[in-house]
Amino acid sequence: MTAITRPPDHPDAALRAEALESLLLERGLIDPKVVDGLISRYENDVGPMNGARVVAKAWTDAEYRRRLLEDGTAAIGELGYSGPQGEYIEVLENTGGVHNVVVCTLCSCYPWPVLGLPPSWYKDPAYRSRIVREPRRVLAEMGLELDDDVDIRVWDSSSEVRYLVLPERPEGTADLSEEELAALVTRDAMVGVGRVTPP
Amino acid sequence: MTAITRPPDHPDAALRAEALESLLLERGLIDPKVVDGLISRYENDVGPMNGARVVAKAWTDAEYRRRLLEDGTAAIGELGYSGPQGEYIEVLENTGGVHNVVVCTLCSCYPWPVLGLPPSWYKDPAYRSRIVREPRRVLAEMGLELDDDVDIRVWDSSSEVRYLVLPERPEGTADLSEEELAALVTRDAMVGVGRVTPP
Amino acid sequence: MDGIHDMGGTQGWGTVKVPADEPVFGEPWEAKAFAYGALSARLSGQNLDAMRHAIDRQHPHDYLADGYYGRWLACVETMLVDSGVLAPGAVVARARKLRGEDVTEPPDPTPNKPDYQPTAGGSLRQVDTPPRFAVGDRVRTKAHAHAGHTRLPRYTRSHTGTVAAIHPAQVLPDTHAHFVAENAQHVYAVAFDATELWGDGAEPFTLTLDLYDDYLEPVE
Amino acid sequence: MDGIHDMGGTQGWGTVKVPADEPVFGEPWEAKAFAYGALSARLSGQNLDAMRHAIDRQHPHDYLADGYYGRWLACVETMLVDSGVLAPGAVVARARKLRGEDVTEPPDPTPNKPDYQPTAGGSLRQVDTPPRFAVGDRVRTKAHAHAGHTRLPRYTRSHTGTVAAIHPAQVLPDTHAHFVAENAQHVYAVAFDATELWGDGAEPFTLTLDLYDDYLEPVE
Repeated sequence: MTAITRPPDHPDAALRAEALESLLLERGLIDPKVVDGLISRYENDVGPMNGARVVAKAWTDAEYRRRLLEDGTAAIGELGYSGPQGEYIEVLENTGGVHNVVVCTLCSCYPWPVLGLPPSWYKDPAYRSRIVREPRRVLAEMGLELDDDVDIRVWDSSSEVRYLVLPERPEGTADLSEEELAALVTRDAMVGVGRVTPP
Repeated sequence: MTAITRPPDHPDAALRAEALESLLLERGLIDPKVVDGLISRYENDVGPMNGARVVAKAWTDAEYRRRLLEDGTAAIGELGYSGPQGEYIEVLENTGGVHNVVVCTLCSCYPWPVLGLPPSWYKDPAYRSRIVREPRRVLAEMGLELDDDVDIRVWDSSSEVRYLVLPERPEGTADLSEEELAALVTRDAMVGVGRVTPP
Repeated sequence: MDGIHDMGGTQGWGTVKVPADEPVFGEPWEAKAFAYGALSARLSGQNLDAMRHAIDRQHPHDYLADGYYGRWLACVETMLVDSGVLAPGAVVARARKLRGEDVTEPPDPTPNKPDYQPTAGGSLRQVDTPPRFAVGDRVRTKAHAHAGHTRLPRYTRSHTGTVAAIHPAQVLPDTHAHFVAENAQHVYAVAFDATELWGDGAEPFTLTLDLYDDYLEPVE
Repeated sequence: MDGIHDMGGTQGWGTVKVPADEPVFGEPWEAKAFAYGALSARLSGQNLDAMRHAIDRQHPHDYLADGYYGRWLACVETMLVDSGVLAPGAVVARARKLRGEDVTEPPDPTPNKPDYQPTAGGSLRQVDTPPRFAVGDRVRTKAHAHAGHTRLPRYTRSHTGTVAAIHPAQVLPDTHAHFVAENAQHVYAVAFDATELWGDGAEPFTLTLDLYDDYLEPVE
């Protein structure tokens, strides 16, 4: 087999992006302010700190927790989080005996309003291929050792439903405020590849 | 996803081949004469001209044809062709109503003693993936249009059995010698992606 | 289609690499590719399912070599070309011009946006018929995929699972991606035992995925 | 294993490209890679099935990017490292040295050739038991693959076909590639109808492949 390569004149991605922008601008099809606004929004405003606030509130407000597990989209909306890739969000509750973990094997679907854009490992073939076949091993490789009797549930995001994992509240955090709790909650814990550790 | 790339210092294939050769020579593990002999053998002596002689003989010698279809390995061996990737060769007879075509979806198994080393397209993903799913379309794309009533049989070389297609003898070749016939027989016809055309 | 994007259960990819401190966008062009991707459905008159299918159709080598936002960049170009907004080759021609080459750029093509209007925003829809399956029902996934877009992964085909939940009805990606019909229908969370998917030696776990009514058959 | 090498029926690869006049080896290094590959089983104390498995295990990106003889080159290195003939990294270190860099090369490792002796040359064997199936029998392929080497392609698993011929018995690649056992057994040519493999819309044709006894179950 001859090696599969692109045409020798295939410009690199940075130059192709610039070329595409120039063509779209020239035709008046995009507004640079909209483009910059979108980028800034996902660089600064939409990220795992949103999900962390949802989780911290669920840990400190039993009634909110109930609503969150019953209708994730609505309860998340109460905190002002909604938008693309958040049309319908279901929240999966981790307990001592049940561990949920989320993937999208076909592309990289991810609940943007609460977690922002996905990290590289979530989009990489190794995670997408293996977490649905040997989750316990993959989680251990990622640093999360689960007891043998933990019931592992893997969720492949194959429709427009998006999943957020509600991690367990760590012990020794009874004195922490909702805000302090939110600072502990990691993206990895809300995808299900980590747990929240006490400060 | 970060782009998957090799380490930046990954030397190119030519240099790695040279490095490997140097390591093996230094340890006395390979004999340059054996290496050169192998290369020369497959560049000059083992190739589709061997299969072409088998086919031409089968076209002109009914008794040989019978033996060839009954025990391909032995009949091919009569002409002196044997060796690696030829431990057991089965010959598939194309007729007006039946068209055979050969592939190896898992690697690129190929009957070396009669056809030599496989061409690039036989090893490429497009052929290996598609010929077992839409053979009629692939054959047409490769220039072989088959009538709708032709029974297409695709052979995926998944064990150590190797397949050689015995193409139909073209019309108008009654006056040709065995040697002249052999000159007409192409590699593509013996894999089943082409037919033999009269001179 | 059975493309490289359908990665569930495939092997040979090595371990999961988790970079320590990762910016949202590794390079400025990735941020731009994201923004154009986010605007691509509007710019091309297409939709989210068509965008995913434009990614599915990338050559597997490029899919692996270019990374996530490389795939977005390519899919935006595919969508704009398919909809007759840009000519085939327009992006490469402009890129070569930008790096100083003397290039004749192709003229703009005839617009060719799909003749298609969504009946509502987003992917959720109301359907009047009751769900065909109830929670607890055993269902079997269909065996075969067509050459177009689908959200029934290869590793879950021809397998038997249990309906775990009924989700809101949604447009069917298989027809929506091709502007044929919204085909709104019920979607079920279906749970599969790991041994059903991977055989007796599998790690014990449950795999749940969301399947459109069209992908399912009842188990007698 | 369900690796990138298992290409039957996958989609997105484009059309078949047939170069006009192709030399046996495109580059001198390809000829060398071929020769070392042809000698690799002997040099490493391994076998042809192990060689195929060394190719299966290449990272999918490299498998696609490096071409056929690039895969041979990589598999020879894998086999020699696995057998303790060369140290991991020895080839790259030597390559860097050859291009003039000041590199410390790794010392040779402890030899680690597999504890394995073939019972005969080649892959064909005599077995004493009669074939389990006869020509015309309906058989079903197993559903699942293990993580090791196998010659049961993914596209033919869990499907029903008909025994078309009984071939000579052969060593089982699944165990032979791992030096566990030759496990010589009957091999059957099994014919599948295209619609069984690809659904009702399939082109009409017959697909035959050669399946080891271990891959098959009887159909009642």
